[in-house]
Amino acid sequence: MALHRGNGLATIEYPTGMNQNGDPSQAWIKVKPDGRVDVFSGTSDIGNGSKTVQSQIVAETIGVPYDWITYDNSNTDSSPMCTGTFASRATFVAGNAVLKAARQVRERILAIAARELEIDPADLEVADGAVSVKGTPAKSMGVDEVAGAATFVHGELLTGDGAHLNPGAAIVDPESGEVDKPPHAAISYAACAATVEVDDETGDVRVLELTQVYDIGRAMNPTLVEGQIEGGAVMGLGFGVLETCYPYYPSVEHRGDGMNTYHVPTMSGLPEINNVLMENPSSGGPYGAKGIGEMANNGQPAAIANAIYDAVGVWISEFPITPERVLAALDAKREGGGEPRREGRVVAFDEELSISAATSAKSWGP
Amino acid sequence: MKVVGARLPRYDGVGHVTGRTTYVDDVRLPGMLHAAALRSPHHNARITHVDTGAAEAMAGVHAVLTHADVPLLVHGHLSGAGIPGDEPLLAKDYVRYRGQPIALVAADTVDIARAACAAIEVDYEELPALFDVRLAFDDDAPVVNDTFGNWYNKYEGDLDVRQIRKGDTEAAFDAADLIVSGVYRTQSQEQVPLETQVCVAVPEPDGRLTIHTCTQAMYFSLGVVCSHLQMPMSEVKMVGGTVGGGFGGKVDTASDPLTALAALKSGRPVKWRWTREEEMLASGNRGPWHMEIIDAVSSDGWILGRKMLTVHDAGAYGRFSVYGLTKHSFHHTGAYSIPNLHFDGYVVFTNRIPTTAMRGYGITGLATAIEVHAERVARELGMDPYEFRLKNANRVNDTSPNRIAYEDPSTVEVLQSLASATGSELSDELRAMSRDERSGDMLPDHLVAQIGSGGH
Amino acid sequence: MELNVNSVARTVQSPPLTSLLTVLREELDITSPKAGCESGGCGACTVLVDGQPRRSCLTAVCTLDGADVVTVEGLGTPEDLSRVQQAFIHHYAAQCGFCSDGMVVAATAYVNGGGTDDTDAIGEALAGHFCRCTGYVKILEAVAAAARGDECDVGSTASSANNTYVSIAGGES
Amino acid sequence: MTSTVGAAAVSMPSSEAEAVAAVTEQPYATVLAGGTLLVPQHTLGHVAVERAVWLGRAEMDGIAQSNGRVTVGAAAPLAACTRLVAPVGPCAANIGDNEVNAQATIGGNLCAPAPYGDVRGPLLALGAVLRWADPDGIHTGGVEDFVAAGGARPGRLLLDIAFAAPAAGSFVALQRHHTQALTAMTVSAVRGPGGDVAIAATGAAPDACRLTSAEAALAGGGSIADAAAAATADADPYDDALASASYRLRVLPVYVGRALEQLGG
Repeated sequence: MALHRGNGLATIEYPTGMNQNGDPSQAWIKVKPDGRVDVFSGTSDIGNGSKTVQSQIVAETIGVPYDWITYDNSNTDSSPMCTGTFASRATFVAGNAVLKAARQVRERILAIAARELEIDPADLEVADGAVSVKGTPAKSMGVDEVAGAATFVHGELLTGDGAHLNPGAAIVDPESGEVDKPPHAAISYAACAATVEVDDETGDVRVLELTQVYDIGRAMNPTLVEGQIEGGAVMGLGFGVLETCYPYYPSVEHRGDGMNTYHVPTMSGLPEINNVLMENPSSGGPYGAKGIGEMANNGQPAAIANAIYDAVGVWISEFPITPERVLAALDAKREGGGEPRREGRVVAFDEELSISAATSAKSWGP
Repeated sequence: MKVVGARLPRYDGVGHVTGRTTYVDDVRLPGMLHAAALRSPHHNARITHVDTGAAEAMAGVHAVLTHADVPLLVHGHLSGAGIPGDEPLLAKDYVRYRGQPIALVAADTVDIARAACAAIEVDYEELPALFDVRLAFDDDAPVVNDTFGNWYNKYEGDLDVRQIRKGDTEAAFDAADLIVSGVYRTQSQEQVPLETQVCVAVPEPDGRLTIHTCTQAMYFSLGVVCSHLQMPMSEVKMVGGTVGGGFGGKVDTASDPLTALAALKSGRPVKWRWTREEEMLASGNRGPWHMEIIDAVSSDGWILGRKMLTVHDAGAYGRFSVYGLTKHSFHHTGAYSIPNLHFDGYVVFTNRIPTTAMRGYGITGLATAIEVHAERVARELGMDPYEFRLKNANRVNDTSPNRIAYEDPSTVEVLQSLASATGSELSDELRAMSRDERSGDMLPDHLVAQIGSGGH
Repeated sequence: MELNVNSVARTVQSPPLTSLLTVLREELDITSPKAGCESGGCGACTVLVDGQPRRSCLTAVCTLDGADVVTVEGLGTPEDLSRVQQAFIHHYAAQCGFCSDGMVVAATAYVNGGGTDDTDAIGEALAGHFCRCTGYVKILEAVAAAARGDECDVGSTASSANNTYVSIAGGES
Repeated sequence: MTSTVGAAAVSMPSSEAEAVAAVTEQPYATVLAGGTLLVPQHTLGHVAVERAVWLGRAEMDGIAQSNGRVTVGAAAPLAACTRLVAPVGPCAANIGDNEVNAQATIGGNLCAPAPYGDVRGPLLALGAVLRWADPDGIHTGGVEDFVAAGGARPGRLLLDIAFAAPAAGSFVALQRHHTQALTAMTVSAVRGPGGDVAIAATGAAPDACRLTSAEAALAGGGSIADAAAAATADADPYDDALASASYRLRVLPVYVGRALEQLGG
């Protein structure tokens, strides 16, 4: 048996927000008489952390402590419309909605405080749950006092609402694919390197290391974005070498019907995962955020495939890269095959997989 | 800034680690019934006869739903985007994939509901099935989709192909020193959320419905439910927002509308939790993609042009596949600037589970194809993989396939950072590259025309 | 039959072959063990039976008469979190939280059994517990921290050693 | 969601004799040992159980060694079997994660067909003798005899498994990295006191099988490579969710070779 090591890389890009846009999010906020803040948003938290990140945006924007925020995304009666948690849109699009609502609340707080302190609101600022006069921090009142005054002295509700809709829905020219406006909220970029070990007798691939660099826009909560990237790395590992719903695709036979016949990645023998998070603030996201949750499993499969080529000199272009595919390719190579067709300046790989090889109904090829 | 950027703990973290977080399956109500589905055993068949009499007569059975119970059987999830609906909530005349629901039973226990499903008589006339997307275009291919045929044919009205045409691809291929083609086939992947699809629907005394949902998109699902049930949004309260993993698979609203109908028909709260086997074998998963890429390349390592054919295996019904393919087309150059493009993409229907969103939707397979292809081209050129990628990487004001100027691309910096993190030596020339708008050596003649007017 | 669940004596009426998972969730309304697969494949239903981690979905309740059963609710409360629970919060080992109930229980058994902070050993010990969100990196760190006996602040979270930050302009940020 | 269909009665014998009586009386009982296979099938409605007998108190989990012979009670947990000699010990260790391994029994695994039943391979190689009871009385035979008799079924109780401690044993498994899915193939090799080598595989054929052609190649003086190559003649490969027939056939010699290398000269 021989184990062969190889390295490979891939670079990727991915849009934030629904393709072609047109996906609104809305939020509203009210302040209790003691200054505590209730946020109502319709954004589901699927583990990505939207409850946390949106609460952070609100606390930061209003200028109150994080633990003053109550975040309610529990139902559609109290929460306004949000298109949902998908397309890496929750932080960017829904985050912008709560940001706008929080700004309104902040303005209302300043307006009430200005009346209480008898000073121009423009000369006031809010931080750490207190409104103070710029340059004269001693002259201040707590946001709790402001909220109390609003409620019991001025007869007002401190509230705000916000909605975000990226400029219109992009219209596509059916001939050229040209769009009339950006079809995304932002774009993020990343690269991934993989180190693998290939058993040349069985085709078994072990991924030893994944190193990844992500343009994250801005880390709203570094720990949470790390969690997205680490989770994505292992899901990409699964896509790369383990998982398929149809092991004999296109056949539908012999599907894995449970956790012990469908190959889900596990904790044992995890590759070493190292990440570099690169801040490159977006122009339109809340505090420069981008959405990177979805792209996080896009780079590993190709990086692994390229590392396998580096290790043993075979290309795998059908996924996942199972031991059988690697071994079949190694066997073909040992028998002198597996090479692309080379003809003049044309190098044609994988022709046996092509649509032209399967049917004459669609002609295609170099 | 103090709060944004801080390493704060999860808002719901304490609940998560102490067993206190309430997920949909943790909701329990007095008198709650349990549902089970009768699913198609066939990949493609005509339903000739359904008799629910024996099931309805069973003790403990409170509602048996078939297509006749659904006020609006077909709702288009993307009808707002002009994409017609094609998938019945419960199969009527045909089943087009194994696992397609035909009936739902609500009963006192899940065991009774399963037994009642087994007691429903269905006769089928089996039909030949289509599984290979490459054969969908053949004249004698079995017909899969009753609305669209074997591939989607309503792009921007009546086109049957999503296409991108940019620059002069023929000229680029004429000028190429090297033409490299490859075929990439990426697989179907199950989202495998630890929480399977689950719903609890509750008829309220005031006539409204409360739906405890695992959806990733409460308002989207509210729209789906209200459409199928033909009810105004005011009549339905979705309760959710706390989801045991989604990864795209819980945008489908797979369990809400039928559970709601069962609650209405029985007048009782109903829970429908899918088994892991149902989740694996009948829930929407990431679809397979068949991608053929041909690149025209110069000997000094520029990608002059790309022709690409994509055939997306959507499964039996459309769901979000058209959206996924359009997104795919918009990004088919990956992180590179390729000025001359010819892209044709098809959403093809096969007799497998309808595919749906999954993390990286439309692009995971694409990125895989593009990057293996890039590596092949670099190797054929005898060029360092970093150099090839850095050279072709998108720069500020380069334009995307659909002519949007890149505002803040960081591919160059990200690659440089990766090289540094992995101890890969880059030449001074490569280290000196930046994302800045192209000029000098980085602006060869073939890239001039694609420069945008946006940027910054 | 009798079960001692989280230090409370409970009488069980369910038929004898009923799984402990079903008994806990449906009869006793203890909902932390999750029905992730009901086939022993995912680990989300793990509880302690007489101190040992057990898949409650694989265990017929009739085999447990008089047994001591502890679910994650019995390990700590929001006001009085166990060391493992604190570590899970501080190291961000729970995202959607659905696997966390079983994961925390299994991690507790590992730590109580004298498990070390060795990542390979933790990975082996918890290999049957699936998490689809975290990629396991932070779970491994949390269990290691608990095994070491680290004090874990639940008001903040830790950066993993494997993550570094740069800004687009270059340099550490 | 409390189960109401098939609310089986479960008896709990306190000796092997009581267990035999309880299983074989009418209506025939289903055996509940660790429960790792039966309980989920019951929960999901995949099996109907009229009556069950739980072995947890029947004192059938002992492991005894005397005069070079090892006897393992059918209800011995796999975790307890991991300290047995190769190939059976390493095979037991390879099954399930820690929790399943602690709960599942060797008898239960042996009774379960592919893709379960990994212990059939080492036990075949060891020439293990099984004892089982059914309404006709107590039977003894090899793994193949037990399987040929229909394997596990209501009214039948596997009692114990006995084998001679080998001079040497080895075990290899086709275990994918990064996942906990079931094992697609195993190969066990045993050198008997007389120097003869027995080899058995799971996953090479729909049921566990001896690789007699490989054994013959060795007995005839062939090399490990000869034996490995010969093994394919004994295979009856099949497709399933874990591996294809062609891959099974292709790597069987590789794993046979590895098992024999591990067995050593």
